[in-house]
Order: sequence, then structure tokens, then C-alpha cells
Amino acid sequence: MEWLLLLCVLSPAVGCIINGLFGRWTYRAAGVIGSTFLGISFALAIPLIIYAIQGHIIDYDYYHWIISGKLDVPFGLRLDSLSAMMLGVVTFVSFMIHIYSIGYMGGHKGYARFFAYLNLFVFAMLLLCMGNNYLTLFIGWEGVGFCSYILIGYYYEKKTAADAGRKAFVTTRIGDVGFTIGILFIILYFGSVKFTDIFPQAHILPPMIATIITLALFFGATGKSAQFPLYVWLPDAMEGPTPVSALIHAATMVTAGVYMVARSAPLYALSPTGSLVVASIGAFTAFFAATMALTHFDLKRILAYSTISQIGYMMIGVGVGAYWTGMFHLMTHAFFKALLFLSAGAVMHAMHGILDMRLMGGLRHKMPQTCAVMIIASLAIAGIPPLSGFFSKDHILGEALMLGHPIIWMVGVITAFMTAYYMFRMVFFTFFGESRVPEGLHPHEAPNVMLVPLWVLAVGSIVVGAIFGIKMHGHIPIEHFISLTSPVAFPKVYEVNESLLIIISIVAGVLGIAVAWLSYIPKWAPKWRSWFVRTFHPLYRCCFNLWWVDEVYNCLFCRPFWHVSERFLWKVVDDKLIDAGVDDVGRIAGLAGKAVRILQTGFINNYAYWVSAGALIVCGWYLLKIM
Amino acid sequence: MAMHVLTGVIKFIVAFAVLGIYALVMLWFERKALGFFQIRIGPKLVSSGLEGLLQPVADMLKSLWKEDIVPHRADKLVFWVAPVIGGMFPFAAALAMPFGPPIKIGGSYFYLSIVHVNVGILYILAALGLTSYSILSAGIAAGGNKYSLIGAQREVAQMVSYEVVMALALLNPILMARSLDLYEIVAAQSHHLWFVFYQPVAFVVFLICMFATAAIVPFDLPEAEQELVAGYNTEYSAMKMAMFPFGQFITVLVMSSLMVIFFLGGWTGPYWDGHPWILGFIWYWVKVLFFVFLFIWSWGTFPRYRYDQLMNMCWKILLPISVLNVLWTGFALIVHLPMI
Amino acid sequence: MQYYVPFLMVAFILFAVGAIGVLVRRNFFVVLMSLEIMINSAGLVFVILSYFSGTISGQVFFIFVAAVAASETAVGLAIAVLMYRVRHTVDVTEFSIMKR
Amino acid sequence: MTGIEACVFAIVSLMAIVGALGVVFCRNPYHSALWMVFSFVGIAGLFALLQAYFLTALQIIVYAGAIVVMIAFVMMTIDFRKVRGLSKFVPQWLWGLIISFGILIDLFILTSKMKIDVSQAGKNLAIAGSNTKALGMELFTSYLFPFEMVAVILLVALIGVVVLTKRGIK
Repeated sequence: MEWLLLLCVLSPAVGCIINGLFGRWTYRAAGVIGSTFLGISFALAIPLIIYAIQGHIIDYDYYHWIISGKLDVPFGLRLDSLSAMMLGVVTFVSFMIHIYSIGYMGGHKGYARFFAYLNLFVFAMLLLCMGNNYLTLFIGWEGVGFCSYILIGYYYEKKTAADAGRKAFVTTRIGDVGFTIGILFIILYFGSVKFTDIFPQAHILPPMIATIITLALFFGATGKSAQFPLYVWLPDAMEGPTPVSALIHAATMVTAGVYMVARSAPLYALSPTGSLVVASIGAFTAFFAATMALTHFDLKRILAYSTISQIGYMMIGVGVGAYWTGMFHLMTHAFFKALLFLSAGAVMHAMHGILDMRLMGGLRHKMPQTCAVMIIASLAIAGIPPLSGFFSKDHILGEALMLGHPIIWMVGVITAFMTAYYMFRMVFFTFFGESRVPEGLHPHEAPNVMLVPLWVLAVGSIVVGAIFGIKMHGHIPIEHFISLTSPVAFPKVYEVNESLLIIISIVAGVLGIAVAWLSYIPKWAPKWRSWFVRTFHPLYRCCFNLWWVDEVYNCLFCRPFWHVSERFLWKVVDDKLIDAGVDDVGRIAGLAGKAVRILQTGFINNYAYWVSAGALIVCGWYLLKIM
Repeated sequence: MAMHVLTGVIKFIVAFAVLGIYALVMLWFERKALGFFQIRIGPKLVSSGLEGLLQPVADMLKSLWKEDIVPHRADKLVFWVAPVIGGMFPFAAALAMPFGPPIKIGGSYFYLSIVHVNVGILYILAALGLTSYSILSAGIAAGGNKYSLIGAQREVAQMVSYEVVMALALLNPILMARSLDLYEIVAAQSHHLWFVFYQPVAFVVFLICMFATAAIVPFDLPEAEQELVAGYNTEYSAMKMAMFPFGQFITVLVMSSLMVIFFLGGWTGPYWDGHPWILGFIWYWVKVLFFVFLFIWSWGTFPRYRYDQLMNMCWKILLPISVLNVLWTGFALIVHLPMI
Repeated sequence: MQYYVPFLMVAFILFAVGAIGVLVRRNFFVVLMSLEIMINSAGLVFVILSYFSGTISGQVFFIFVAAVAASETAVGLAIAVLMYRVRHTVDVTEFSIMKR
Repeated sequence: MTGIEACVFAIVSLMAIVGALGVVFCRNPYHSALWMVFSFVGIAGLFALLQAYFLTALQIIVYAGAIVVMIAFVMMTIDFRKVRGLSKFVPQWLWGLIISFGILIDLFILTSKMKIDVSQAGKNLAIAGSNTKALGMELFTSYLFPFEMVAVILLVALIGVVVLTKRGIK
């Protein structure tokens, strides 16, 4: 079974090697090859997940990777309920997106390269999820970071794409510093990085250290999962091809931080402070990103901010200690967010690359199927029962309230309202109303190879929540399943009427949709909108300009760094100290050379004299010693 | 010990005499055969009853009486040393050459070669390799004679090049017999077919190298009369001059015997299973003399190669073929390919 | 006196004579030949010690020494030919292109 | 050493040393080459005395038959009068002599200080009476990798020489 697991993880790597090395000759087959290897991976994942559902755990060290003193880092994989869930989600969603990409990327430059990158990304992601120690996880972590860099910069000839890739890379790297510090602390205190060594004896940690470790790890997660201080890379990451956005920046990679926090549950359980920080940052990010999404006109950027917001939700879930809710939302979100991005991709495909919603409208006649799946996904994310988003979001909010965080609950509910609003604003703007499509563009329905994954994901978006989230036989299946690995950390504080909570969240969702409908569909909607904008002008400006976060970062960090680098590091340190020092060294060497040059006659036999005289002296000295 | 020394001395004297007589007879036979090929009579007047058999003796006497010319600018010592080396080293090579099958006396064998060492083939190759000094010396000592110099250069380059290929060709039978001892190589062929049937490529390569290292006709570039007058021995005369062909004849004999020992089963042959010793002896000499005759035959038959053709053939054709052949032989021996 | 001493003495004398040749001769070819003698005497020491200590490794090393000597000679001769082409002499004291 | 061996030793070592002196002190480099062959034959005799029969043949084939021939041949290809017309010694010849004698004395003292366990002398040098076989077994088992490396060295030298001397290689 452990070899099956290894095969499952390595299968995408094989695809990557084939497409990467022989891409020149695979031509059109590249997409099929890449998808096939991912299909193999998915097929192998099914028995593994069933195995995990039966309650088995695989934890196997394939070989010893680093042995240094007492530290022994194996290359090992672990299959338990948490990673089994991730395995299922990652392989399934990636498989769908691969199939979609065959159609979407058809005819693009570097077709084989694209699939090689995608496969490599899935390989890294599987390594991240399946690793049985923090260093293997870290390799996957860095691997997905690298893959996101090359995939965002996939159109590397375009300056914005290359810049966005670099921004993503550097920003997540800032977070990785924190992650590395966390791992080093773990090595310091446990002498091992294996989960099975760390978690059973986690209670020996002093609370202070536990807080430091959890905060350091979470700082890594903020980078990778685009949480508050470090989320800025994700909207820019939309420069990459749409399947990349769907795969990396919605469904899988950005949730790595959530997975990591859930995986480190025994550590977070030790530190209420750390957990509270996670939950607070999650709540703040959820709200903050939602406000940014309210006024945007760029289709993919709205989705990007919504992703940040939804990951904020997950962070609330894992932060308050109910890890299963975060993971559950991760799973449902993977389905509907992938669906949203892919249908946005279909729209973009139809509109020949246009993403500005002001140039769309009335597309439901042109592409009815895309419109249908888009509405399904929007309903799901807005939290309308019985679609999947409803269950997971409701569980998160309910647990947050019950575990004693009413403010976070409040923020969550308001965010839910805003989510519903901006999602349906997008839907109405794009698919309803009058057509604002420019002359000469003829939007059309996407080809079947793209539509089939869309519908599969749509079905998933509808049913997944209901299957796993409805209470059966006295317990919720997903709660039971995830809690095998990461049980709920903190005791309940309040007893709340669950029906009331459900009603409140449904009302928030419906209200959001209603407001969106009122603002865009009726005849008098434009007037109403302009009145609103005039009245709440400062607020609107803030939202529209994304709270000037990029500018603030620019002034706070980039400019000073740039000035220090130029004025001090370059002009003073480099020119005056280092270069001058190097010059002096060279001058000294030159002088020494002038002195020694007397010996360097250029005549071979003179050299021979020196060599043999040296031999004579060494030999004589040796003789004197032994005498 | 004394017995060994005594037999050694006797063997040496006998071999010296035999080789000397062989050279003289060879000289006569060569002339007669060449005459026959060219539809003329050849030497006849001296001892007319014996078809001019004593002609070489007369020639030798003439050489002894002739004026021994040493060029003024010649390097006297080297000029004198060159023919000595030229006669001596082929003779030294011939010392390790078997003159017939070993004679079984009591429980031990009596070997018909003056030195019997278990690295016999290496000894012969070493001695033949040193022969090139005679030509080098002859070329350099001639005091700036261009013909001598160019002839010597050609011959030495040719010999050194073809010795490489020759050693590679001989490596195949050595590998198959797993010995460097000439007698054991023959013994290895007495149990099954001769090595020529397993190693036809090596046989052909060695045949070509045999002509080239002895500088016999299709490859007698060093002495190409039309271009070089007489090559490295242009300036030589009298007895010194005679030493070079003497060495060459002995080289031919040694080469033929190597050919017979390595590829044609030495003294093994039909109707011989070891005990009528004389039959093995006859088989051996019949084969050897056939190859000696082959040399003269080619002498009278073939036109001469051009020098670049000669070198190209060595380095671009024979060497790769030989290397591949050795690889194949090694492979076949490792996987125990069945002997046919 | 041990009875391996004369053998070693011969090897060392050869080495010293070769060293003299390398150091005092002007002719590049003679220098090369003297170098060969030095190398060969080193190989001789290998063989001598192989015999007297009863291990065959020394003889193996002589094979390596011979191979290295052969390649060294080949390269040396190539240099000689090049030098002759450039300077029209094989005098080692003329081989310097510095101080001119 | 028995009497005969001592005699042979005296002869061959004298050959080797006289040959070496001849190499160093001959004015004519071709004479040096011939003396060198003489010296190498003497060293080959020493090898035979030391029961290294394969190396005896190797010494003559490789050193006398190939290396010296190569040197003499190259001497021939370039103008021999220029090769011969050199004055013999470098100006600093005295220092060379002093250094060489110093090395010789060093080595002699070293020899006198040296202790070798001669209890195994002359053993293990042959398998079933064949020195070649013993040598081959050792060479192709313990020293296989160095042997391959030597092959690489020869190849490198071969290519290097061709590149050095060939005109007009780009």
C-alpha cells in the first residue's frame, strides 16, 4: 500500500519529466500525456482514500534523506484522514483542470511546457500534503511556490506577467522565512521533524515557545495562503493562464497554509494566543478582501479577492480550533472556486481575452451552459442551501460562535452578505442585462473538452457539501473523519441554537443576492447606484482603490529599501569599501608579484633547478629528522 | 645447470648455422622464383649443375672483398652500428621461434627453440620492435642523405604503426589460448580447429601486417627505387649492405612461423597426434615455408602502394577492425560462446 | 648491508644521472630522455620493493608509470615540434619568451 | 645472491648506469637515444633478475620499442643539423651537478636507514609459475579503476598531442 502511495505521488512527476524533456516531440499529445498521468494518480488515490476512510494510517519512510548528528530526516509519506482528504481534492480538481486545459491552452505557445509545469506543480502539492515530516512538507511548499512563479510568469514575454511572477515569488518567500524559523524551532525542541515524533510529545513545549512556533508557521501560511499582510501577490497572479489561476490560486496551492495549520493542530491546540491570531487575521482578511471585491470590474480579480476572502474563512475555522470546518470549507471551496475560475476562463476564451465586465453583459444567450454553471458556483459560494458552500460556511460560523468568538462570527456573517453581493453583481453584470460587447466580437460556447470538467465540478459543487456536511447517525461525517487526525482543540463556550444560525446565514446570503439584483437588474438601478456612490463616496473610493495597500507597501517597504540600497549600500559600502578593498588586494598582489618576478625567468631549466633544490631541501630535512 | 648451459650453447650454434644457411638458400630461391615469375631463368652460371645454387655463396664472397665505402660526413659509429643491429635483432627474435614440435624425452620435453620463456610472443615482439633502430640509425648516420633519411622515416613510421595493429591481431589467439607461450598456443589448437577458423578477420589483418612490418613488396615503400634510389641503405655497400637483407629474410621467417603458430595450428595437422615427431616437424616446416614462398610470390606479383594509402589503411581501416575484433573475442570468451 | 641495497643504489644512481641530464643539458630531446630515465628509475624502485616485500602491487604500478611516461613523452614531443616551428630551435634556454 | 646472479646483476646494472651516463654526456642526441636503449635493456635485465618477466618484455616493447623510437623519429623530422649543433650544457651546469649529487647522497643515506621486511622476498610474484597471470589478476581486480584511469590519461594525451601539432584545427 505504501508503494501505491509513492506511485500515486510520483505519477505526475513522470508526466512532468516526459513533457519537460521530450516536449519538443510530444506536440499535441502533451496535454493528453499530462492528463493521463494525473488520471493515473487520481485512480490510485481512490483505493488509498477508501483505505484511509476505513481508519488505516500509512506512515512509511522510503529512505533516509538527511542524517546529521541526532537529526534524522527521512523521505517519507503519510496517509491519514487529513492528507487523504487533501489527496482526493488535489488529484480530482487537478485532473479536471488538466482536462479543461487541453481545450483552453490549445494552440498556445509552449503547450508541452505548460503541462510539464502543471504536472510538476501537482507533484509538489502532493508531496506537500503527503509528507510525513515538516521538511518534506517544506519541499512541497517551496515546490508549489516555485511552480506558481513559473506558471504566473508563463507568458514571460509580457512584462506584467513576469513582474507578477516575481512578486508572487518574493512575497511568499518573505512568509517562508517565518516557516523556516518555525521548523528550526521544532528541530531545536523536538530534535526531529517527523509528525509522529513531534505531536505525541507536543505537550512538553512551554506555552511561550508554542506561541512562537505557531506564529512563525502561520507567518509562512500568510504568505502561501495570501492572508492579510502578504496577500498582495494573489490578485496580480491572475496574469497567469486561467487554468493556473484555477488550480493554484483557488483550489489547491493557496489552501496549503490551511492544511499546514490543520496538520499542526497539536501545536496550535497548545497556544490559544496563536490560534486567536490565526482566527483574527482570517476574519480580518475575509472582510477586507471582500470589500475590495465589491467594486472591481475585472472578472478574474474579483475571483482572486473572493479567494482571499474565502481562505480567510478557512483560517477562521482552523483558528478557532475547529479544524474540520476549515478543511471542509477547503474541500467545498476547491470545487466551486475551480468552477468559477474555469467558467471565467470560458468567458475569457469566448471574449478573446477581455476580462473587463463593463464590456460584457447579456452573455447568457450566447453561452447558456457557462452561465448555468457560473450561477451554480455563485450560489454555492454565497451559501445558499443545499449547495456545498452553505454547509461549510455555516459550520465555520457556528463553530466560531460556539467556541467563544462572537466578534469573529459577526464579521463572518457580514462578509457572507458581501460575498453574496459581489458574486451576484458579477453574474448579473456579465450574463444579464444588455449586451455591451464591442463590435466584431462573437462570444461562443466553449468546446466540450472544457464543458465536461465544468459540469463535473458543478455537480461536485452541488452535492459535496450535502454528502459530507449533513448530520447522519448523530455525527457529521467530515467532522468525524478529520477529527481522527486533528480533533477540535478547545472546549465549547456557548450553546447556541443551530437552526437560528442557519437562518441568519441564509438571510445574509439571500439579502446579498437581493441587493445585487436591485443594483443591476431593474430599470432604475443605475440611478440608485450613482446615489449610493455619491453618498458613501469615501468608502467607495477606498474599496475601489483597494484601500491603497499596494501604495502603502510601496512607500513603507519598497522605497526605503530602494533608497538604502542605492544611497548607502551601493554608493558607500560597495564602491568605497568593497571595491576599494578589492582594488587594494589586487595592488598588494601586484606588488608581491613584482617582488617575486625576479625568480620567474621563463627558462625551463631554471624552474627545474628550483624544483630539484626544493626536493633536495625537503629530503634533507626529513633525513635530519630521522637521524 | 651446466647441462642447460651446454645444450643452450649447442642450440645457439645450430640455430646460427641453420639461419645462416637459410638466408643463403633463401637468396637463391628468391632469385629463382622471381625469375620464374618473370619468365626468365635466374642465376644459373655458378654451379650450373645445381641451378646456380652456389650463387649466394659467390655473392657473399664478393661482398666480403668489396670496398667498404663510408661517406665522409657520415656518423661513423652509428653508420657501423646500424647494420649490426639490423642483423642482430631479427636473429634475437628467431631465438625464441620454435624450430619444430617439442621432443618428448622421458618425462620432460625438449624444446626446439633456443630460449623458451612463457612470455615468448612478447619476447619476439620486443626484439622485432628494436629492429627499427637499425633503420633509424642507417637513415641518420648517412650524413644528411635525403634518400636515406626519408626512407628511414617511412620505414620506421610504417613498422611502428603496423606493429600496433599486429599486436592487436595477435591478441585474439592469445586471448583464446589464454597464454603468451608459443607452445601452449599451439597446444590450444590441437584440441579443436585452428584459430584461423575462429579468427578469420585477425588472420587477414595479420597477413597484411606481416607484409608491412617486413617491408615486402606491396608495402616496400622505404626502398621504392623509383622515388628513393634504395631508401635507408642507399649509402651502404659491401658486407654492411648485406646485413639488411639478411635481417629481412630472418624477419620473414619469424613472421611466417608466428603466422603458422598463431593461426594455422603450428605443427598440428592431419594424421598427427603427437608421436611420429617427424611428421609434426614436416607439417610445421611445410606451412612455414609456404608463407615464406608467399612473400616471394607477392614480391613478384603486386604493384606498390602509395605511402598515404598505406598509412590510411593502417590507422583508418585495420586499427578499428582489430579493436572491434578484440572486443568481440573478449565478449565471446566471457559469455562462453561455444567453440564451433 | 642488506642485499636489496645494491638494487636500490642502482636505481638511485640512475635517478641522479637523469637529474643531471635534466638540469644541465640544453637539448630538449636529451632533457626528455633524461626525464624518461628518472621516471624509469622510479619504476625500478617499485619493482625492487615489490620483489623484496613479496607483493605484486609494485609491478602493477610500474605499468601505470610506463603509461604515464608514454603520454608524457608524447606531449613533450608535441611541444618540441611546436617550439621548433615557432623558434626554429630545440634549445631549452631559448624557450623563454619573457625577458626579451 | 648466488655467484651467477651477482655476475648478471653487475653486468646489467653497469649497462643501465653506463647507458644513462651516455645519454647525459653525449653531444649527439641520436647517440644519446642509442645509449638510452642500451640503458633500458640493462634495466630490463634488472627486472628479469627481480622475477618481473612480463615487465621485462614491457620495458623493452614500451620504452625501447616505442618511447625512444618516438623521440628519435621526431628528432629526424626536424632539421637534424640544428638539433645536433647545440652547445652541450647550460651555463649553470655546476649547480645542476651539485643538486643532483645532493639528491644522490640524500637517497643513499635514506637507503642505509631503511628497514625492509625481506622475509617474503621473491614470493607471491607468480601464479602457477606465470608472472603474467599474477600481474593480470592484480591489475584487473584490485587496480581496475586506476587501470581505466590510465586508459583515460593515454586518450587525453593522444587527443592533446593531435590538437597541439595539427595545423589549422579550429
